[in-house]
Amino acid sequence: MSRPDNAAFYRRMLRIRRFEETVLDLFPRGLFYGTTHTYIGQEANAVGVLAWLREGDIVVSNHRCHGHFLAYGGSMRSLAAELMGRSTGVCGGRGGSQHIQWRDFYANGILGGTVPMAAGMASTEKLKEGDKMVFSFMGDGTLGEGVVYETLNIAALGAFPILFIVENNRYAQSTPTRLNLAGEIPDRFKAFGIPVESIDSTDVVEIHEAIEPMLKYVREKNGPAAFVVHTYRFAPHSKGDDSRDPEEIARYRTKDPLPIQAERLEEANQREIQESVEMEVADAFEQAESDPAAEPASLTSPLGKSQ
Amino acid sequence: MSRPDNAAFYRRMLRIRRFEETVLDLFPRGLFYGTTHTYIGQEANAVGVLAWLREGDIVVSNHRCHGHFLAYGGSMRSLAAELMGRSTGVCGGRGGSQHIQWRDFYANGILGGTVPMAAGMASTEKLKEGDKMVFSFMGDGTLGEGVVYETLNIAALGAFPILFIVENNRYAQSTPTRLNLAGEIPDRFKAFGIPVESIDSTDVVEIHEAIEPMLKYVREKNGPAAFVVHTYRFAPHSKGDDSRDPEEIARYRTKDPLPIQAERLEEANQREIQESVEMEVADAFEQAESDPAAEPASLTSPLGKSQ
Amino acid sequence: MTTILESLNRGLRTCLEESDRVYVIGEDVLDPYGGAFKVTRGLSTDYPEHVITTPVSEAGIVGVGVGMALRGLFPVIEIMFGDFISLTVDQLINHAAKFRWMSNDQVRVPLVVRTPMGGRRGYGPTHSQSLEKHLLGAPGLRVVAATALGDAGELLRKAVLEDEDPVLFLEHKVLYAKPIIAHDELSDFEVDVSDDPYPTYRLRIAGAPTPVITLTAYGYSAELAREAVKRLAYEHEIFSDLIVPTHLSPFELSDLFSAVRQTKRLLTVEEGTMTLGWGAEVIARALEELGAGLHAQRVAAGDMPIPAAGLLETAVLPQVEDIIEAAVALSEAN
Amino acid sequence: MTTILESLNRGLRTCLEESDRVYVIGEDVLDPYGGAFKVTRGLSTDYPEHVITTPVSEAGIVGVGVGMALRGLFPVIEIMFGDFISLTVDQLINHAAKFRWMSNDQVRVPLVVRTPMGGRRGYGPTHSQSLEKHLLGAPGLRVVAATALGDAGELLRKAVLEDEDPVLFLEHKVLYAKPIIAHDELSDFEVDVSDDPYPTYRLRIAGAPTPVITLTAYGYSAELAREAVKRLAYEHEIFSDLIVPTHLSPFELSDLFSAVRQTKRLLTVEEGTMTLGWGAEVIARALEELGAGLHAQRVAAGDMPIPAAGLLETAVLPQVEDIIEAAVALSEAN
Ligand SMILES: Cc1ncc(C[n+]2csc(CCOP(=O)(O)OP(=O)(O)O)c2C)c(N)n1
Ligand SMILES: Cc1ncc(C[n+]2csc(CCOP(=O)(O)OP(=O)(O)O)c2C)c(N)n1
Ligand SMILES: [Mg+2]
Ligand SMILES: [Mg+2]
Repeated sequence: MSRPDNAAFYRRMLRIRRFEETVLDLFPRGLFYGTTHTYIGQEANAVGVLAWLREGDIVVSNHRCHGHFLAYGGSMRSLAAELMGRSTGVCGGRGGSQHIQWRDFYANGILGGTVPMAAGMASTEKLKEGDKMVFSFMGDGTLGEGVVYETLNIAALGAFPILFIVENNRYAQSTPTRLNLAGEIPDRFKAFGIPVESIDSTDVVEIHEAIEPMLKYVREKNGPAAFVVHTYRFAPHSKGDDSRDPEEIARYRTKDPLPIQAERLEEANQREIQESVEMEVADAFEQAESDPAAEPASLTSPLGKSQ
Repeated sequence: MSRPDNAAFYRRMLRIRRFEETVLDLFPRGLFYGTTHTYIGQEANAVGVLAWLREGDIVVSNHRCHGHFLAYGGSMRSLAAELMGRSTGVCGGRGGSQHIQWRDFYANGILGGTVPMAAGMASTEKLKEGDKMVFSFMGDGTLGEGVVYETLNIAALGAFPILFIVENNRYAQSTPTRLNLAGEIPDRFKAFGIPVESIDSTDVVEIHEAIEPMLKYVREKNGPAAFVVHTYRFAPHSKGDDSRDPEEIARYRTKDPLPIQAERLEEANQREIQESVEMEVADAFEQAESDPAAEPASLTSPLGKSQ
Repeated sequence: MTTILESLNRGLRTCLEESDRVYVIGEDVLDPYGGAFKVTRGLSTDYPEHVITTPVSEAGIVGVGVGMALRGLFPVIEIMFGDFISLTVDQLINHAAKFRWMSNDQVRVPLVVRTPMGGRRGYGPTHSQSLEKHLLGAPGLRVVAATALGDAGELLRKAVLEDEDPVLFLEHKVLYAKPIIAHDELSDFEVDVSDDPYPTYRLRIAGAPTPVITLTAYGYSAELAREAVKRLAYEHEIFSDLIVPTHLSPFELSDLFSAVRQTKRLLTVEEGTMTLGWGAEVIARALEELGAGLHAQRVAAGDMPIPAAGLLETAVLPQVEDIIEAAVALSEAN
Repeated sequence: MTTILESLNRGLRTCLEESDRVYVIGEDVLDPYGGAFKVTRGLSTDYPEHVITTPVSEAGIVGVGVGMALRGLFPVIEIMFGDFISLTVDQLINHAAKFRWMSNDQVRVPLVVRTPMGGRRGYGPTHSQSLEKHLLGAPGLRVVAATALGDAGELLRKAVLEDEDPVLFLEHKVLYAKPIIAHDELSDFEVDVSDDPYPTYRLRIAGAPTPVITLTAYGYSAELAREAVKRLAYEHEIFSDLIVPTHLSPFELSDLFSAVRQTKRLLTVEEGTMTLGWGAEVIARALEELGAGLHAQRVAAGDMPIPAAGLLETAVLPQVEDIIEAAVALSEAN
């Protein structure tokens, strides 16, 4: 697969950033339901990793799924519509921010619970003997969940084609990794004989390159591998619940993935991308807002008839 | 604590061996309920490890608990009575073979489920700032359960005084470790920064000595450590369900912990111990058999009154 | 004579024969062991690629099954003892049962989780329970129970090959060794079978007067209830009908309601502990549906764990005598 | 004015003050965050050694709590959302709830697991459920629900300090921000409070004629039911009493039975999905106890997951109007 150019990387990250910022801006207007976990600051991960996606590859995401979804190729409008409870939403308004399913993309709000599912999907690809693989995202905090280790064992034993991507943004909700995580993240994978690569970076190009060996390993050896990105989120865990030291946030803000990537582009090119993304975002939210609300009458029983 | 002498080691192992053999012998008589998991072949573990026990230390066991219980100091008669459903049983006949509670000894038949409980007990000892510790036994197969890893993380973060003892008898029920366990057992602990020592031995003295550094670590550093014993069980998983290669069993039988330890004793001494254990076992089962059956009228509601 | 065990084994074999999308997955399911209760015996020998042994990871393997099912396979997961279903509740409730609906009906989860429930074998508090009550009524999860009155293997085949939704498939340890009962062998009974995919059976003593009380039970408890129906007739001259569903959840009780509309006396029998067991929902629905005038009682296990000792276990679990006693009392209630 | 949230926070504080055996444990419970719903706010500042933040390991931390409780401490575990209780079912059913009984009453497990259930906040299918129905009726596990009608913090204090058995303590997200209602402020109502440690409240419109229908509800649903009782009286001239238990399981319904014996019409209201919800057991017991002549209906969530979109969520969850409609219909049933 040919590597995306710098402009594409920038555009993809900016789409996520501006989508998320708009969500946070609009929240007070009461347009959305519940809460949301934004991806602001982590864009380089989804974009750098998923640039390797091939047609038919599977992405399994989590509560912080907007970035993954947009990097996967999901539509801004249907994501906005989902958050607004419109019938045009990705899941017709049933799922909301954390529960997204579209094509080969799946997310659920139970931390760790999707990881065995991702492995099951990978096993299916292995059984089909195709060349598809699964990208399974999780946060550092999710390494607290036991089912993750059950899955690592099963995936390693079965040599399933799955890449576990740990986005270590150094916090689980309010809790710093230090209080959540004993030992070192890569060792959690090595314990199951799963090869792992780590990077501390917010540079999308670096991330994209660093993951390549693990990706090759998964596709060629048809076995699991892991990739750990040490990163940071700039916005609160969900909204308004930030108890981190503002200075710490400011320090990490200097490593904002967007300016890092922007610098690789001509100013004119940057501006062009910014304007087009601005338009795309505005359109997406505008359209979503004018879409019809999901209708209670559309609610079906959760089970089909037994045949 | 002074090290037990060779005779004591031998006697303790023989008590377990003869208890278990008697259980298997008597099973066809219909004296017992359900099934049983015997410890035959693994006696050196419980005896070698628990020789380090101090008054007030806690032992958390599992489905294969008879050996641990007897090495802990539990009464043969009340264990036999428990298996026979007598009111004098360790748990009045309610628990049966797998569910044993006496003093600071706890077992339950859910694999892995007792491991967080053991850690909670260790945390209690830490909070008390005493010098007590927890011995938590598990099998190789139990390393499949996610809650074990949740516990390793929690115990390491909290620096709880707990020693995890993995008895790798190379099978989980019918399944060889190779099909159950990816990577190496010690790495499962290192992944959480927990120090671990391993030994491949059925020699009770070797085991007893090998564990000493981990034990010291737990008592002094007041943090978790792990000890892996590669061992073998000679009898079926429960009863009658053995699909292992008889040649493999025969090969391991040559490393029977009992003759290894017997060799360290004078023949007369051996014989004396054998006779006294024989008597103890015979008495235990005889008494248990003549004990009154547990009475349905003794069944209480599982909850006390809310005060 | 085919036992339920053989029938289930055959059912799985049929699934493997009929579709290469079927995978039989579980702890210790490979030959020569063939599973703790031998339901999978022989399968890995004949379908080595389709029978997969797993680590001791109940939540993990159900989750893997969810993933396989979402991608078009028909995984059949064995949970070795029903007592361990407790470890899979999150995967069942928050994953398997929700994905279809939550995705706005875009995906399907044709997963089957099979497990043996039940006591009466002295296995003690963590290997004898009937924990299905904790999962009945979970929206999006179907629960089906094998019975001796029909071909358990065929029931399982339907769950695996013809149901596009997740199914918790209940077996009972004591049923395994029992023969499937050909209805013409049930010489004491007239039997009606509904034509639902997961059928409901209606039994009545052949040639008996109109029933005055309706019993309902599933799984092995239906065998106890059947015995009770006979003895009620022959020893007490109390005539009853017995409704045995195989499709437990979502609840669809029209066959039962037809019967109870006649008798107005409903006795539910189950082996799980009583409180919020299956019978609670049956009675609540019957009352909502039929209105005042209904008499009802439940027979179930005592609300406590299941002891290992035989005498104790017998006292805690429902027995034929308990059913007869309750039925006699109910038939006299006014 | 004290909110339920403040009351619960105060309750925990009292526990920490009164006993050094109390440990408050959970994800993100430390200050300044103070827990996802802020129930633990301030506690770690004042009792730093007794408030413990944990990894995201619901099963693990409940298991740790079981161990602490078995060794004489009073652990109070917070599960951040009730939806995640699914991950702790094995620890609750096969460990916490069994140890006392299984050991022949030799040990105690004075563990409290607190968790916020409930929807109406648009959190979607995995953060809005009322999953308690899956645990009600588990032998050996007590379930208690906070209500606005009493001091929630005091209720929690009793569970922590005075109950020697494991308690699942239910809070409702919407209740947090509501004030505790002083009974003299309930000027429309006469209120009776039972003197059980976990009391049952009985409400009636002050000075109204004999009630013709009995409503029962717990937690936040009791607030909806209370509103319905008022509107039924003032708008429909249907007079009812409302029974609000805080002790849900094991079921002890004598106060309810006294009321229903008069009215013979019973309406249960709960926010969980209907099938095998709390109301099923209430109705089954009422019918067993009172015999034929009882009319009953349930109001509960539709048997499906809880959608994120506001309009959809409102449609799925029970509303005051649903209660009124059901009550009117029930009052006319014959
Ligand atoms: C099983 C489960 N437990 C707890 C939560 C509540 N929760 C949502 S996000 C979060 C922190 C997750 O941390 P991490 O995995 O590092 O992801 P991040 O939010 O940092 O992206 C928690 C505890 C949940 N959604 N699911
Ligand atoms: C949660 C759970 N899953 C499965 C079982 C059934 N089971 C009992 S023993 C056993 C194998 C255990 O293997 P291991 O941990 O190696 O211990 P060993 O029997 O070899 O001593 C299994 C699968 C169980 N008791 N609990
Ligand atoms: Mg994080
Ligand atoms: Mg083993």
